[in-house]
Amino acid sequence: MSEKVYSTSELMSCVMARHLKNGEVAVMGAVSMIPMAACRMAQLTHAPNLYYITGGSGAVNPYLEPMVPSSCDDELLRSDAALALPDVILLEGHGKRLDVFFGGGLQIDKYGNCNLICIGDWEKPALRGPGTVGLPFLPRAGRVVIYTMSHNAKTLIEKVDFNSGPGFLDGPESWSTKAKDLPGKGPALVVTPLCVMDFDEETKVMRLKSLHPGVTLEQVVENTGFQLVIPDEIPVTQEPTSIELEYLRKVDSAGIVRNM
Amino acid sequence: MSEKVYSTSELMSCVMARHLKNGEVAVMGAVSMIPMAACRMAQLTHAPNLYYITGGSGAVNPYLEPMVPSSCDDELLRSDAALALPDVILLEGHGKRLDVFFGGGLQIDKYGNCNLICIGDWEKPALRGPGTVGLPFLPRAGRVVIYTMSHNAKTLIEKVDFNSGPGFLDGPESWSTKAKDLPGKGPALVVTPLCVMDFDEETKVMRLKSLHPGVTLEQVVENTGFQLVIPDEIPVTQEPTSIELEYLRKVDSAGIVRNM
Amino acid sequence: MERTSKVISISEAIQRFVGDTCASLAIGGMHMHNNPMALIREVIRQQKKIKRLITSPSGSINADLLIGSGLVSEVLTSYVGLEHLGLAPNFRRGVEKKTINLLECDEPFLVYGLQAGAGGLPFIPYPAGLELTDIPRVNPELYRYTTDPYTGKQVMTAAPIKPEVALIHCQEADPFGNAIFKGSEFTDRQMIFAADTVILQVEKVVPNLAEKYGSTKVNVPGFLVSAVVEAPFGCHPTSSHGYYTYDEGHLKGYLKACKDTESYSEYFKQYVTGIAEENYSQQIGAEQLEKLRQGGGVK
Amino acid sequence: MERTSKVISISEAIQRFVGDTCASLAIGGMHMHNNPMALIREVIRQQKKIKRLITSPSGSINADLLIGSGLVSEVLTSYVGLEHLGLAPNFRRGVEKKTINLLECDEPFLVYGLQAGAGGLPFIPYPAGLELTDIPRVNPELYRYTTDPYTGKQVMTAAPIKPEVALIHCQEADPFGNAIFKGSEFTDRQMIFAADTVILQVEKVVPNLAEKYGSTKVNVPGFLVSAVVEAPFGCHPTSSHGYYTYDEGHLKGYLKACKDTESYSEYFKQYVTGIAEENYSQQIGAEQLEKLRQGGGVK
Repeated sequence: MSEKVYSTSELMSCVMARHLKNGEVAVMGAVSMIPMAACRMAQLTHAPNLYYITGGSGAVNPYLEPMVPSSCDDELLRSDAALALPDVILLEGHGKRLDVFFGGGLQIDKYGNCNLICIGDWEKPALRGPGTVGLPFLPRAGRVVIYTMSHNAKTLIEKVDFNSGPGFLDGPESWSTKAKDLPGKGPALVVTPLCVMDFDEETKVMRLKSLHPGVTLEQVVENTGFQLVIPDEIPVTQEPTSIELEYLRKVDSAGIVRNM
Repeated sequence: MSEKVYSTSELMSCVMARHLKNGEVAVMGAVSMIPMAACRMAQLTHAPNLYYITGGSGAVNPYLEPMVPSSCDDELLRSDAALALPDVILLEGHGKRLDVFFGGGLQIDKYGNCNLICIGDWEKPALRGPGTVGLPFLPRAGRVVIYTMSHNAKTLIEKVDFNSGPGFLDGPESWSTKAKDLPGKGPALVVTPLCVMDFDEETKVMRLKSLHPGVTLEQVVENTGFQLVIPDEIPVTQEPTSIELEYLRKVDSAGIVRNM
Repeated sequence: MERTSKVISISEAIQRFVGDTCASLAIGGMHMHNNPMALIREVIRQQKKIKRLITSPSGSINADLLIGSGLVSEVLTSYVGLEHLGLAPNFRRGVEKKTINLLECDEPFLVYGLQAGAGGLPFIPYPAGLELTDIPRVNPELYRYTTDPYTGKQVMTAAPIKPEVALIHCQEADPFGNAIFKGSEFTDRQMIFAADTVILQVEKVVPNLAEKYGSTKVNVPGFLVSAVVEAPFGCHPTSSHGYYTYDEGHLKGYLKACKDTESYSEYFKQYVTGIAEENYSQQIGAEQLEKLRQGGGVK
Repeated sequence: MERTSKVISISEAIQRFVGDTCASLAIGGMHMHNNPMALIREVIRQQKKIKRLITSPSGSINADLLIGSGLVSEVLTSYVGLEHLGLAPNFRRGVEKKTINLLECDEPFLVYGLQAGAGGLPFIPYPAGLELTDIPRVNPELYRYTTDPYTGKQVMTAAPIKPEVALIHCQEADPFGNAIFKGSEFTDRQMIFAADTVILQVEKVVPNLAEKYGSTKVNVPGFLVSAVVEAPFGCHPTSSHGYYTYDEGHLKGYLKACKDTESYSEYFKQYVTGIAEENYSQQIGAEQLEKLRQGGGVK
């Protein structure tokens, strides 16, 4: 294996950027450096009409370069427009405004449910998390892109201890019962430092989509706390192209994503 | 009777201004030149800490001089602050933000209910009015100051054909039943070209408070479509002082109020 | 790749984004200010039928002209009038003669309803006391009641409002639909957030809008806007906050013209159906427009 | 007569407007931005007990410091953390060890609740789908259900939030409390509209604020504000949008200090209880503050 000219977090940014379509609207919350960079990069490459809103700042299409880590930074207000937070909440509640919602959690389960609340019982948590902020809107977002920097069997688990960001709930049956009239189509993509995953159409269980260069299937299986759907053919995640890297580094000149 | 050095509408403005206390917050809607001038004048004389909001413009404390007729004019935005209309609606709904709400109507009845909707039956109106806008908030305003340029028996009537701005409803009993938990104290003052009125504490019926200079009791009784409460002593409305007139004309240099 | 401009001509905007029968059309502006008259006149020229017209809490000539055109079936409004200039003649006639169906409401209904429509909320419950008017009685379809789960009391509710199309005037927009209100927003921004499709008319398309004003002043995000139409003086005879004041003489002339069918159809021919929107300014005259531009505050 | 200035000293503001036991205290700012730290430190110095602390949708050191002071009984919040810098140690410990009572909620609960509190609305019903989390299960007092009178469906509701006192940072205010947010408003303006009493800390009192920025930028009306306190760099170690960026080194130091009781009480002595607020800037040092002023965007 040759020395990589990009970091894993940069690869993750590229994967997310490719997932975004021209003309879509995306939104993200706290600690979203990778999705932020992905959105801006997508704008500069294949999706010039993409819109994105960076969380609590209310900034619409921040110019980013150079990007900053905090989702509420005033640097983000160098942007096309800026909304007061209650207006962002209107957009999130509407159900047809946002195509992509970036989510994550302390725990993410096989149905794509996310947990930002606690590990263990809520009454007596082994670990108290920060809280869920806007994740409950997930069932009203066009589709959900989940990401985590911790691909391990404690993070990717069978069932979240606390559901604070609904994915496919308890699976196909509960999803089709409880979410049938909702605008959201559920989780669509999961991006980790090891691989890319999507969801099996029938079982709604997370499915391996591609392995990052140099990562083995065994590594992924070992580090995943539930039984992933493994397709017959598993491609390798496409490496960042030189154009992608050029734009990503233009956006992330400070190396915030690169060095995560 | 000597030639008056002020117009009736100027006198009305002075009466309203005197009613406003230092530190209060007042709000008004469309066609509110007289209350607007009253508020600004009050600020310049005895009530420098008065706040007032001019309807749809959302302007807080417009400097006015020179004033303009429309309640939504951009001239009003030469002001201390300006709110989006939905914020004004929050203030009106809150119940403890606004001390004085200026109201009026095509019809005003003896209990101070106002009607901006129609004369006659709603289904087949003899006259269709413009609509009620924000008058339904009256029961949540600290107190209501009603004014009209038409003191006649068609405007001041026994019972409004349509209640679109609640006063004391059907009188003391219905008021104490239906409004007992509401923040508003109901109508407090009525100012017309002929006189000033308030409301009898017991019966909640409109009561003559003072006659404008040169106006007789008979004139008022004749031009009022219900039986007013007439107290034993009826003072004459105090004429504008020279200081009041000086400030009123500073505010209304274009003579908009003066020539109404 | 390049960003796609949303700037198109006024006739194309109405053709493409307003159906021949529009289920519900919200029109921005309040009293004689910020009325999107250029778009409204074009709707009339193209004879788009409007099943339900939705005004701001205070509609003006924007609603009255549309009603006068005979294209409107019903109106959801809390006021249509010309403020200190008098009643709105076509609205008044339409309601009195029952040629239009009136959905009577109050100002908070429109504000709450648009808020609910914008935010996916099922309804908004009213503060106590607003149920004391006679309005809910004449509009039982839209005014309803439910239980406050915290007190057990009955509360009145406003239904969500989700206009199919909103016609809105902003002073300036960038080519991608990000836009500003220089002066008051009224309920126009709420209409933008609640509507399925938004057509903006602006005085001016400004490429670097956020740089000019700061992004926090640019509070209309472009993704909510389907088309941007540049229409200088497009609010005439109403004002455009920060650009020009309203034309009181013209408005009085309009009120006079509404007194009989003949003079009204003359007004229509002269300012609406008889000319293309591009020629409207000319019809008013450069000198008069310049005079209006001198008026108005907050430049 | 002259208008009465609302500008008073920080100690007087907290003395006069925060009771010895405050039923509910809302604190502005989101993540490491616009936290009204000067006011919060003074609340701690004056040992005001807080029955219920209410954060923005993303509380930060503002909440964590108060919780760490031991003055807080319960917290209504959807997040307390230090974003990319890590978890909030005192919040985490307080919840894990049950020294504080947690009213778990989500971001929309806070936004809807403040909206309801500000507007006299009895509650706000949620859009469908948000009842699918486990949150309503652990907070049945505040999350309830009622009937949508338009569809007959059950809908979840957010209770109104009416803080007794709100501590808010604005960049600038005039002496009468009219104020601006130079950058993001977060939910601070909603807190101002919902609270019974508002204490503003500002970087600067500016006599002719509306002239400087235009009145539409001045969207905090003075009559909602009880006191204005001038506290330059009063958000430190968080940012003040448009004035200075946050102090990452200091925040990391805080996190480290929270690891044991001794170093935390040392932090407390050094920056909070051991000094008057007037001496805080000096404690940080002019050079460091100047460096932070150089950072941050949108000047």
